[in-house]
Amino acid sequence: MAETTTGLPFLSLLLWLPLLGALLCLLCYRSATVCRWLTLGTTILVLLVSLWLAFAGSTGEAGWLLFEDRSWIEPFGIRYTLGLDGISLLLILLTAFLQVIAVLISWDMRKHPAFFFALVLLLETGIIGVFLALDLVLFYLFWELMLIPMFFLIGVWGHERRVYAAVKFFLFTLAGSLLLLLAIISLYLLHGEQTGVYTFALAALKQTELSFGQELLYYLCFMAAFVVKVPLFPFHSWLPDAHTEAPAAGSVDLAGLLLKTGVYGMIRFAFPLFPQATEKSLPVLAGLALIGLFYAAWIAYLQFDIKRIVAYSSISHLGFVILGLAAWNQTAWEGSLLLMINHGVTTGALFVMIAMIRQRTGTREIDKLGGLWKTQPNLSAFFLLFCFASLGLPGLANFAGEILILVGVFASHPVWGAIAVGGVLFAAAYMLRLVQEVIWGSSCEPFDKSDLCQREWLILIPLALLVVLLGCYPQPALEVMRGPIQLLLGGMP
Amino acid sequence: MMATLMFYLLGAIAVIATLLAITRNNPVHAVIYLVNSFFALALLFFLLGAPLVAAWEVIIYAGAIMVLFLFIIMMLEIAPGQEAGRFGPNWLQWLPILLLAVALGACTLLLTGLDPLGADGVPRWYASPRDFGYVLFKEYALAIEVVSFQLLFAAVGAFYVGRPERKNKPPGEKP
Amino acid sequence: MELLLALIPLLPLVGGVANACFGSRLPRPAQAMIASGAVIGSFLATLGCWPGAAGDGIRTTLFTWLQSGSFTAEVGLLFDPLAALMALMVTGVASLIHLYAAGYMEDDSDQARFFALLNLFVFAMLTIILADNLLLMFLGWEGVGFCSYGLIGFWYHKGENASAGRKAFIVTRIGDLFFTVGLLWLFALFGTIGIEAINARAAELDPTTLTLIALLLLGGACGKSAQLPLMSWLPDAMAGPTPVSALIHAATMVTAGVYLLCRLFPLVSLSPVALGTIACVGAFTAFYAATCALAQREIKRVLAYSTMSQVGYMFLAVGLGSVSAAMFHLLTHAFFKALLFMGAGCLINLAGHENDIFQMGGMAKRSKTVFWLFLAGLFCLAGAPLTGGFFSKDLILATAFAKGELFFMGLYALGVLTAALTSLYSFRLAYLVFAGDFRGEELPHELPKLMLWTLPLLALFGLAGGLLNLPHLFGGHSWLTGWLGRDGDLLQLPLEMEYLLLSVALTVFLLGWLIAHFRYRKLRVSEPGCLCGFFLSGWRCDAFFDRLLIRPFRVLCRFCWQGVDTGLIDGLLEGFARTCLNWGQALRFFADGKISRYLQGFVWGLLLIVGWFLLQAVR
Amino acid sequence: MIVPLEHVLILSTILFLLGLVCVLVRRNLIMILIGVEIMLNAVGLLLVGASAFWQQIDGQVMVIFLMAMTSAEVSISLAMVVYLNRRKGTVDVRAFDEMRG
Amino acid sequence: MSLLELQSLLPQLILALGATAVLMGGAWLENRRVWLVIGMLLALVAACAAALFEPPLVEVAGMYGTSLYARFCTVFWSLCVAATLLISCRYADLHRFGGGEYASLLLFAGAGMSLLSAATSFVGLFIGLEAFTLVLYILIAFNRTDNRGAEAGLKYLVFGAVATGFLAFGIALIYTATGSFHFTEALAGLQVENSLRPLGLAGWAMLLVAIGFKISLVPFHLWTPDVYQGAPAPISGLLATAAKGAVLAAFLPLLGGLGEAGGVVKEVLWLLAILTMLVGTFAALPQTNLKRMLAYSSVAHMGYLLVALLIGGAVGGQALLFYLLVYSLATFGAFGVVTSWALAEEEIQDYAAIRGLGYLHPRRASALAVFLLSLAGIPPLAGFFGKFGIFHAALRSGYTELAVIGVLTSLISLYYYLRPVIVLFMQDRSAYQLRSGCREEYLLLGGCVAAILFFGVYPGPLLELVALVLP
Repeated sequence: MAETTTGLPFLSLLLWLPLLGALLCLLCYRSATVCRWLTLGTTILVLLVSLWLAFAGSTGEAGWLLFEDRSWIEPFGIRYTLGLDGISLLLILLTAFLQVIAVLISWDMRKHPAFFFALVLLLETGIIGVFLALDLVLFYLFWELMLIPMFFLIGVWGHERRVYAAVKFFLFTLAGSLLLLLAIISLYLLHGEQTGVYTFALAALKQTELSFGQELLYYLCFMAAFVVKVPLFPFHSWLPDAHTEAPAAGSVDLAGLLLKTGVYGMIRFAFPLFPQATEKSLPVLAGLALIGLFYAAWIAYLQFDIKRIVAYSSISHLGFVILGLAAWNQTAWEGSLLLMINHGVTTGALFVMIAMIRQRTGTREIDKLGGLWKTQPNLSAFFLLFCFASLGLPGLANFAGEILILVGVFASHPVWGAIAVGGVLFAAAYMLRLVQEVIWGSSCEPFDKSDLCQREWLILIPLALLVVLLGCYPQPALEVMRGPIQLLLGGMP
Repeated sequence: MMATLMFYLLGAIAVIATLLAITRNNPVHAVIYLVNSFFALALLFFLLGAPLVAAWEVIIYAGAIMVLFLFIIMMLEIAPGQEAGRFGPNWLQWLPILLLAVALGACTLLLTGLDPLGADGVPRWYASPRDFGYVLFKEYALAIEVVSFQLLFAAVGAFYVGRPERKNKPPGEKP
Repeated sequence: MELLLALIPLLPLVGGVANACFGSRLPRPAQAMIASGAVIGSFLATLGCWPGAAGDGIRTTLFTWLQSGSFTAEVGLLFDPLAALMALMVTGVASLIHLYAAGYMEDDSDQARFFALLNLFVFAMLTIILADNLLLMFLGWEGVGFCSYGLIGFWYHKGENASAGRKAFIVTRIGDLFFTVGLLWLFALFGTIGIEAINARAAELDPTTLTLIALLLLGGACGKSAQLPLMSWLPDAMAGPTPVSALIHAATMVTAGVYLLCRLFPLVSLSPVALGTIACVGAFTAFYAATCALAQREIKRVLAYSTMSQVGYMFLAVGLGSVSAAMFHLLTHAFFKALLFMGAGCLINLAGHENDIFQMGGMAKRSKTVFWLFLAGLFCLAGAPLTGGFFSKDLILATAFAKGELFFMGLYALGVLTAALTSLYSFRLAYLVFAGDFRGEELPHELPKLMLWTLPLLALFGLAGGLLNLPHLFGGHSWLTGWLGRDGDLLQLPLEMEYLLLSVALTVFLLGWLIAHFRYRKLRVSEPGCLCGFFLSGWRCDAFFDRLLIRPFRVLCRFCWQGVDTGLIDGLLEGFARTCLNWGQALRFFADGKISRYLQGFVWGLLLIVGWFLLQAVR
Repeated sequence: MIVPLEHVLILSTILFLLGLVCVLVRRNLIMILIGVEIMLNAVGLLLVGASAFWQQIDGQVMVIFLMAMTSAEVSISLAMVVYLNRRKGTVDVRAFDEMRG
Repeated sequence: MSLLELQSLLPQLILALGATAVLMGGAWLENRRVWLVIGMLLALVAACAAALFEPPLVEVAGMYGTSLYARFCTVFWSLCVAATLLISCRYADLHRFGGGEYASLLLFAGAGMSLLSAATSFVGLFIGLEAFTLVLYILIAFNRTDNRGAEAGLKYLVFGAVATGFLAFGIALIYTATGSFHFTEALAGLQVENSLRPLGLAGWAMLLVAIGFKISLVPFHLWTPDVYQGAPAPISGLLATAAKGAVLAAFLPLLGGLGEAGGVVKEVLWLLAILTMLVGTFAALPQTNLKRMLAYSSVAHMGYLLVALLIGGAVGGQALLFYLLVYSLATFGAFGVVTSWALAEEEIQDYAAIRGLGYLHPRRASALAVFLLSLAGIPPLAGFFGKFGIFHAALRSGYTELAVIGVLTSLISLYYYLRPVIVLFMQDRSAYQLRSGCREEYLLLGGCVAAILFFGVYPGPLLELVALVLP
């Protein structure tokens, strides 16, 4: 392959900026303030760069806005290949944005701040890498790179059962990804034997001829990794613990970003590489998605830990997303991706708010909370907004995605669609319970009566604006992802 | 013919002596029996055409090593019978040995069954000390160097380990 | 004109957002002024647009909301006669209620939130009315749900208020599910969600599909309009402030269902089955609610059930295929029910925040004006001759009668019976509240003037509402029917028939009055009998639903959570982990530090290898 | 010929096994070391026999190295025995199971 | 014994003679630090000599080869010895090691290892192996201030002696079968048509037992945890890395030479590999002692290496050597951390003792975390590409089952690698006070971390080098 790099290596810049910031953080670990500002600066810089890409990116070869390809590990034929298209662009924008929020929400981190911020930045590199990588090994590298920082974030800065949650998270996700590794290698070997060219490049591996049996096998191995990360119904059990025990920033990143990497992996790698297997598996996928959609909602309805409620709600929402993918048509896919973005924003916002509430009341127990509106009207108002966004009130973020998914699903599989509609009801059930127990009802006398401080306004206003904007005018996002989705869907069932 | 007879005789002696040696309760007796078996072995070596090796067997093993053992036993004054239940409490530890014996027996039977060597067994053959020395110092000079180094460092180690504890030195202080 | 049209919904939106964001920083009068100003503004805008409404109306498209593949949802407004009529009513009543509320909420700490929600509600309601496609309509549909949620639970300190709001939202949302499915199905069939397009092409569908879709829409309508079986939220919704009850749960939101059915009438009307169902639902709800109203003790609950019952009439009308009758009753009902609620608000104030009618009585002495105004409302409700309520209700019954078939005769009979009950409970209310002398001990709170000024207007509309659609019999020329362009709804009944129906209505009205007069002229406090208790608890529906749905649901949830999630899945994983650890522990046993055991390990290994080789050699 | 090679083989195997038995069943450190010596001698016997069989000298040379190696080893082992005895006051290997698990 | 031969063995000569010199010198001048440093320099010199000096002969005395491969190994072991000496600087002071003896013994061990991995005949192999095994007996018991050292020494001694017996017997049998010690002819003993094949097989069985002991394969591994726990930490490091590596490196060409005939041996190795991976992993799970855990983990890793060993050929060899390198880096680093934590009276090994000390000693703790995660094979650390290479080789040559088992075990292994990290960073402080590290230790640990990170993101050159030196 030729060294095709369009102009400056903006992708590498985007990718390695956070890492640089992390190193700097570690260097000046003595002063927390410096680390804070350094991290904030880095994340904002990343956000700016990605915004710049959003506007400057021009469709280059094979529908990539930007593309980088360098030789890396010759003996194995592993290359350093990055590519940016509409989908990854959106997800990266989301990443950059949420990272800024994550930094702000953990602004006054007392416990080992340098370490903390460095990890947050490292995580950002990992996630962006996943969204950019087009060489399977490179992808796998970043895929795993996400684990370590998250493990530490949960394990060190988490709440009561943090260690259990951290280990569970690590083992679960690794279990999936090791199978992925095996599949990658054997696919590579197979392709090598067929063509004599040993490479991990996605574009090349797509050309491999596979018998249906092989396809299915590899497909399952690939999905093992992605399905755990998403998480789809029976493989979700790490998520509630991880979300619940993680610190605010951790939860935001987990819910907002890590889950998305799973879906991204499916649509970028698993589906294109193994079309036949995908086609056969769609009903199963849809079935699991549907089950998860209701199952998680039902469980959420009974939880006592408000963080757990939100955690299960995101399982439910991801069920929606997967259902949309399984419907396999333009509208549904656009809906799914949109819902991914929206879910990232709303759920992230909810976790942020829960952190603020916990700061004031010192508890996440739903029984101990209540009547926050009396003491913190502004905070409660935002909470109300995000909760209703999350339960899919039209005009707010999630609805736009959900309705598109439903339309798409209904078009191809009316029954699935009709069933899925029911999920919305249960979403209302648990979300309203959450709202009721937290901000309405008799007051729980928080020890800290202060309403939002400036920093918190700074965090919440962008989130709220984004929620409304994505709900009322998601067109730009949809148009950006349209082309790539057509490419991905093209020539498939 | 004579030699063959000798071979079996000496073999029997060696085996019996060894058997006695390993069953003795008192290490001293064991060593004595072992010396016997080594003498028998030495003769076997001679029989198989290795006079020099035979000599060294006597000198090094029977002479040096066994005496060293004896010396240590004396020095540590290890009383006989100190070793209670010397054959171990459980038959389990015999099981693998028996099985192993069976297995190796099977190997050799197999071998004899195949009888790859047929008529020509161990021939009458004699390595004169000269040839021996020639080969040793021509081809294996390097090995000898290494082995000599080895002996040196073994000596050092033995000295270091065996040397009594240096008292009246607080830890961490440089000598 | 388009701009003006756009202003109709936008003004309340702006007002609401303004109040929501900055309200708490503004002086109290300013909050009220913003809110009322916004609504009055949109009322004027509606008036301004009115001329354009005639014929097939005016339409405008603001921007594209969602577009993906063939699915397009634009933010487009359609201002045709039906919409115009509804919009005018909503904005008008809403303006009055806003003024009233300005007085009512004078001394509430959280006024800004109230007005913000109220304005947003008006916006959402207008969106329902003006939307030119179903998705936008759905936005309004859910929007009103949200606002009413917020407003019912406005006084959130009492937990039950908040849970009443939650109940309202969830129950209505059950209806919304049907609506959503219907919407999706319609799109799947037509490839568009534009209301006009759907109406135009409805005829293409085969009857079964049509019926199913119509029933789905009915489901949606039932949810919002509190018809059987989704009615149980409305009585509880009275926990909200009175203006809210007046605006949302009397005049506007509950009629959204009727409006939906009228909007898609061309589609619905193609399926006789669906029409029949609608009619039945309406009639039975009307009857059910009337019986419940008989036994209620709280003034607002009485009114709530009466609302339910009146909306039932409207459904009946739709089911009978007479949109104009439905709309006619809708309008008159809106006026007098708003009047009643606001009057009730005044009464409650006068009675010192006491809303149990058995604790009231003799309120006439406390305020004559309120007495007369409220009485006017009650007369309309009871269908006293020549009041608006009389004409509209009579039109519906007549339509049913005119159908002539047995089925419709039955409905007619039910309707008449309900009418009797209606007048009965109306006058029960009147006597209990006004007759005799005050039974409670609280002193009256004085009424803010603003609250009183608004009532007479409504009373006027309520009483004179009949003029809107005065039948020929009374020398009218059914203006409303004409305006809606539904001359098909005009009845061709022989004159003596008309007189017969009139007399029936009259007798029914008088009958109810008389019974009430003798039963309730002076209160005989008696333990409510079992029947009474049955009615009081709304036929025990809540308990029934609780047993039938809610408890099983909780059990299901608990099973999923503790049975499957923690029990099965986590159990399996922990089991696996523990097994691994146990194996590790078992292996420790071999490494017990004893040299002899280690040596045995050696020998076993040797055996393994030798044995294997032996096998190989033998082969 | 003197004897078939198998017989040398068998003899040395027997001796080797005897040594192994000694190592396995005895608890006395010194006896264990003696067992090792027996094993090594068995090896020596086999080597000598083999070198006679192939009529090469290499085998015998190997025996010499074996002896040298053994003596080195023995010197260290015995030093170790002394050292251990000094520390624990016994040469019973069962006494040395401080570390386990 | 010509001059050329001596030239060809220059590195080994430097090591051995240097060892003697240091020994002599140590007798006169009792300054510990000096001799350690000198020893280190000598080892480095030897490494340079091996790397740069082109030996005139291909094979010396029919016993030792001087191929690129042998030289590469020599460099590697010499560096290991140098590292051991470097990390021991403080440790030796604390435990009052005799500097001269210590350095000289280590140097000679290095010489032995390089001879072993250069051996081309069984005599050479035997002598080389015994050379450094003998030295290790002493080094393990070198710390004369605690009983555990003595016990460890005893255990290693007994098993070493027995293993020697087996090795010798195996060699003898093979010699009987083939009449030659030289690999090329000796390997003929396994040819199927050879009527003495059973003898050869028996010989190989004995050999495998000996190897099994040296690189602690299951079921010959039981001594490993005890010895590693009792030995001085630096020596444990050497045992776990170079001592095993040398044996593996010696047997790689040997097995390669077997070719077709090695089928049977490979089947056994297959069995042993599975056993070793599983048992090593599971046994490590419940450990609460850092050194024991590392010992069992090294057992498991030997399993992975065995997979590569039995695959053999270019692919397997490349995977083996690369894995060996990164594994050695990580393991040695881990033991290095233990070394630098050690107090005068005891080494800090129990998890209970290091609870929450991660923030007190951030540099060494995070270094340990890096080493452990690298051993677990988490990218972007070198361990990942090591495992990657092994799995790649396994799948490529059709040993799918081994790859799968490897994946499973490395998943389970993650748990016990994470435990120390958790203990260090995620629990509250224990009462212990660790020793603060010294310059040399930081130098070494830093070096290991840097190397692991570098090879983790850019393993290309190393892979190419390894492919280059393969026999």
